[in-house]
Amino acid sequence: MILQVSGVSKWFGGLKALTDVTFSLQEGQILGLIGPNGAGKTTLFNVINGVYKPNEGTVTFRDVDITGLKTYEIARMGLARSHQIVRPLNDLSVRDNVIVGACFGRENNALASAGTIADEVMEFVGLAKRADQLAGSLNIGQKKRLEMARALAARPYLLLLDEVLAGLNPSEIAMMIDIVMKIRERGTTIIMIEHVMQAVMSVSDQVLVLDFGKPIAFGTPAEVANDARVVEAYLGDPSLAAQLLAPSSDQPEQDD
Amino acid sequence: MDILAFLTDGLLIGFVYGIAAMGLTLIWGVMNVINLSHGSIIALGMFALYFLFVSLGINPYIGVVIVAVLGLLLGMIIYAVAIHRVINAPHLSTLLATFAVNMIIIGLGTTAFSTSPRNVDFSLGSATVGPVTLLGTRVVAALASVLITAALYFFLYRTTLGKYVRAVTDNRAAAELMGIPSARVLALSFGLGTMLAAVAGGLIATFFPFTILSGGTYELKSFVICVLGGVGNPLGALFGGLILGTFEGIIPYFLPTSWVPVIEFILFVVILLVRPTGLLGAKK
Amino acid sequence: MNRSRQLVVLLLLTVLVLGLSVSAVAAQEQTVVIGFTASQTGKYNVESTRQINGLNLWLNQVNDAGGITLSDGTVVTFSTVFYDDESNTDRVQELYTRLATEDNADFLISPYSSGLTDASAIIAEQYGKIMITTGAASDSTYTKGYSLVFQTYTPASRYLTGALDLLASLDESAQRIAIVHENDKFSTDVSTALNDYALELGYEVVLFEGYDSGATDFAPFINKIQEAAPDAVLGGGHFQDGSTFARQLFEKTVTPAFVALLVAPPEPSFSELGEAALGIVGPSQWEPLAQIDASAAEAAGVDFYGPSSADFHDAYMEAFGEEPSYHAAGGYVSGLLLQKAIEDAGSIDTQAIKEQLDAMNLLTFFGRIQFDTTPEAHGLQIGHSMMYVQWQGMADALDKQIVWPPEAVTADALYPIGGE
Amino acid sequence: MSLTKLRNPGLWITVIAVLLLGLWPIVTQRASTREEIFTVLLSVVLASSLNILLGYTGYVSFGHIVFFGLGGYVGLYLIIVQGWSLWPAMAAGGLAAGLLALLLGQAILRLRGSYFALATIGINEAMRAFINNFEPFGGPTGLSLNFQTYNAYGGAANALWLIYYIVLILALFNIVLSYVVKTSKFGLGLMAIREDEDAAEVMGVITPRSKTWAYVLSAILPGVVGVLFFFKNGNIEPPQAFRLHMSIELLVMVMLGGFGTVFGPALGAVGYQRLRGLLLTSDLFKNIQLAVAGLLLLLIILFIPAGAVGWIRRRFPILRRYLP
Repeated sequence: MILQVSGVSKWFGGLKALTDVTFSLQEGQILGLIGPNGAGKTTLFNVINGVYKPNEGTVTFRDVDITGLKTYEIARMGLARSHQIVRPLNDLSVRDNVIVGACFGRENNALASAGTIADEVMEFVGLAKRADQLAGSLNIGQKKRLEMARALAARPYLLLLDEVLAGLNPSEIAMMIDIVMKIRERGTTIIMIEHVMQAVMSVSDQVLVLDFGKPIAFGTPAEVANDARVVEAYLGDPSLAAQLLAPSSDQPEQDD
Repeated sequence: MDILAFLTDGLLIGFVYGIAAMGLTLIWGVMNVINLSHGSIIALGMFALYFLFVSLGINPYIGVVIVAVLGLLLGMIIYAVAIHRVINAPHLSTLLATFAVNMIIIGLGTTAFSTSPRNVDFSLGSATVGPVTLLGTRVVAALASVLITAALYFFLYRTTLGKYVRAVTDNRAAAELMGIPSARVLALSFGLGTMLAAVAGGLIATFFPFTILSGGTYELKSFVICVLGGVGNPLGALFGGLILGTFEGIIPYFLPTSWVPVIEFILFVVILLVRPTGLLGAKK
Repeated sequence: MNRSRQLVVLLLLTVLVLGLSVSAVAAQEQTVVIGFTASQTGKYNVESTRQINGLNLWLNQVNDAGGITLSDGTVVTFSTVFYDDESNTDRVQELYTRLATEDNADFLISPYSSGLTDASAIIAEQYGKIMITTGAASDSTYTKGYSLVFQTYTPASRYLTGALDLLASLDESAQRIAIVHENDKFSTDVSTALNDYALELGYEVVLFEGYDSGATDFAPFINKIQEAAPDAVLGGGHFQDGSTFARQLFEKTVTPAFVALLVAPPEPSFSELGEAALGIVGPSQWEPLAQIDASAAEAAGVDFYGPSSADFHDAYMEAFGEEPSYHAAGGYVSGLLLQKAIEDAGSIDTQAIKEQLDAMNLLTFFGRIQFDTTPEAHGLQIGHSMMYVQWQGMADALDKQIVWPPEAVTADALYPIGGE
Repeated sequence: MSLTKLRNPGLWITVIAVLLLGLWPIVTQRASTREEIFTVLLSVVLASSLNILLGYTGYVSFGHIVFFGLGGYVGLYLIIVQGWSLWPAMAAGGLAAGLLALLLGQAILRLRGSYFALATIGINEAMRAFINNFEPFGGPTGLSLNFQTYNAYGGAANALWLIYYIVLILALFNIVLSYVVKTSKFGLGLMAIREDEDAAEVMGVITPRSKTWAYVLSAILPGVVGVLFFFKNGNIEPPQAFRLHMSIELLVMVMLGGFGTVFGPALGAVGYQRLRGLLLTSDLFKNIQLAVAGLLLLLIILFIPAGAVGWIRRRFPILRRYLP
């Protein structure tokens, strides 16, 4: 068990953002985290990686209770994430951005070895050509890949991906999904928040559905898609519900 | 020993400190700019009043009104020339831009007025109540401060322009989307801030001597008050001023007066650390 | 061709003749450069400007009189080089080094204020230049092992002690005194020495506190004075704070029987305070009223040198259109002492002049001048002493009178301030 | 820290430029030049130090001069009252400044942006007011040195040269230090904090620790040169030791040259001090030098906010390698 979230609740003032969220995740799997806007998905990420301290419940990462630890402590234990709204270190080069990930992550690399890792990771996500450019000058798709590259360079055990596909064009989405699959092949566990349903249903081993901060379904994509409560939750958005209900193919079509 | 005398002196001066700080806090709150030319504008207010009184023989309290208008105009000019271009830049830029304005004002002021002290020789006499001696000029300045605060609140809450200012304070981007001309509102807000600074300077000039360098002290006090009262909270500034004034009045009762700034500034840092929104909460 | 050659020859000849005549004159004339910094900006602007005015007046007078003839027949005249020190010590050393090396100043005059002088004195010592200090009263500058720095002012330790003597002569029953002073080097030195002297005389010091430089609100101190109810209040600092202090004492109707403040009261503009200035005593390095001239020197058994008080006063009035303050007199006398030493030495050699200054014991319009020559406090002024002035008369027609020491008194002291 | 990194030409250009500047008075043996360059080198040390906090880490300290003043006080106290020699006193001054930064850092580095800037002003003012009341340091009268103290260093003339050499060495050291920090993993962490502190934390940068060490590192040398400056000056008083204006001048220098770069603060310090010296001694500008300096600053902020070196780096990316 790489991650165990048990009974986590988080509220801001009177607003309850997460209510009694419990789930666990096996090593090497991809967990899809879905739910309508404002369902508390990003808040859950923030609780897992220590940005917020939960009001109730615990988070256990690789058999260590990390509840209430600082984000950098958690990062150093091998948990990396990307942000929904990209946060490039604008005035640093792309390469330096990735080196930061490699330097301060789990392996605590020295600069030189971090450089090697960075080159490799940039190649992997297709940013090698842009290595010396300032991160601030990248376009949105490249910035998303940079987010991913930084997280990867940390060589995490667990990777939290927050809407890495949002705002990308179809070919970029295909490229990104390919990258996600490759990461999984290397044995890294992934939790991904995603609104592009087809993608998330196709790559995930398990799916957790949040609605108003409450987990309403947990299971394989197929199970979740047939869950009555999920359909209800997405009822406000019929097209989305239809997408969910549609039988998904076993393998992702994109094989670029 | 009668602590009452210490207390009233502190409170009366506290009102004026409050007005000075209100100018700083307004600018800070509306546009997230810490105006380092605040002190020099206070000093300009002092000089403006001085010349109105000495050269033109205008009554100081009518003079303050004229100073207010001049302060408003000056602020809007400063905003247009020095601030607008860097309003969205990192805060260091606006800090240094306003500091540059400060240097220019002090440099020109020193050349024009030298640094010899000036005095507005004006007295309203004093009244003694028990152990307390109240000076006329200070009582009037305190009353004026209350009036000014009331006027500012009337402006902010009862006029369209004031509502624009508050809207820009809350969320500049949203205000712009709603068609509020944010550049003009920002210029106006900066002008209001400098107007308050200049008015405070004018009021201070009616009872304290000053030079072109005198503003620095009040600027530092204004920082402390802003943080005490909560950034961007004008009423908080007035209360912060009263609190600071009270401290300045009371501490000497117990300790050598030279410990006042030590306690003031330590308190300032501690509040920043413990309650950065101020004792009365930040804007709104 | 021919014509141009002629021209060239003519030109060369002219240059040669001119050059010869210039060098012939130069053998007999020499310009001595006096270097100093002035506070043209910053908080000492007023005092410094007067000091420099005084110095310039001396310089113009001596130059107009044809300079000084040395023993070898050379006639020296004076010129000045100066920079703005902005009233802070940051650049003082850099500027004085520049004066001593780049500008080849032969003699140095101190900046205004003890703090700046302290910083510049090191440079003077280091480059072996004589420095006459004026406007710098702190004793500590002269207890640092310098040998070329000479003080014109009465040192801080004797600044206010005379005021206590005056008080004792006025009222034997006065017992309780309050000392409230500016927290800077000079005022603190003065007040500490005053405190010691007061205790020695058996006074009870009921309040001894400092206020920050630049203070404008004296309410806390005045409240404390009211509580402590002393017979006398002494202290102050510089002009602005001192006059404000006096004004606020008056406004708050707190009137101790005796008030003596530093620096501010002797200034002519102190009278602008009107009734608030009435009765305030202040120590002065020099007063135009004190008729110090050759006859006074005869009485004291020393030589008199330079113009009389009245002559200086009139010349200054004419040159600058304002009453000379003691800062102006200090500036003038700093040059005058240099002149005297050069005349006596008959040369401008530093060592010779140092010896003359060490041996100097004379009376000028500024007062008695004699320097300490012990290694512990070399250059400290031990001849000169303070006068104490008091503003008297009616609120709209105030007069500054000398009330102490007895030999210089021009009017009896008003005591207590509020009247009998 | 690999040695190959020290082969960066930009570093050596900077070092050689400062070295040449520093050697100039030594070659000409002119004391007045030495005094001018001393002021410049002092500013180089202070501005470069501030740059570690301001330029690399992105924390705007308005009260950085507190370290200079405190160092000066501690050093002079040890020399005058305790009879220490200059060398250990310098070390003690640096140590005191570093310790203060360590203690303060734990607390005030939690504040961000303007709040941090204000806290640093508050600390400087509190420290000045405190020293004013602190009798061991002489209270308002401060401390002053006996002229004879210089005899231990070969007399005043020699002592001033000695102090000059030390400041020159410190300035060079500081530039190398700036460079080493900038190209180190620690420096990378700092720059990540500057760009986005939260993102840096998520990537595992231990921000409180990094920031505190950056603060300490930026405080030590100002403490050391504080001792030198006031030892040379002969006396120290609270208003001179903790002059807020000087803090802000340092910010101006860093901005002028280009913040976050190695060469920038040094260039800014040289430029600013030379300019001020020029204005102060020029007949035309003497009276309005402050206003002219202010106007120049304003123009720079408005039109080349990245500073000279920053502007070049942005304009000619190719030069980025050579202008670290």
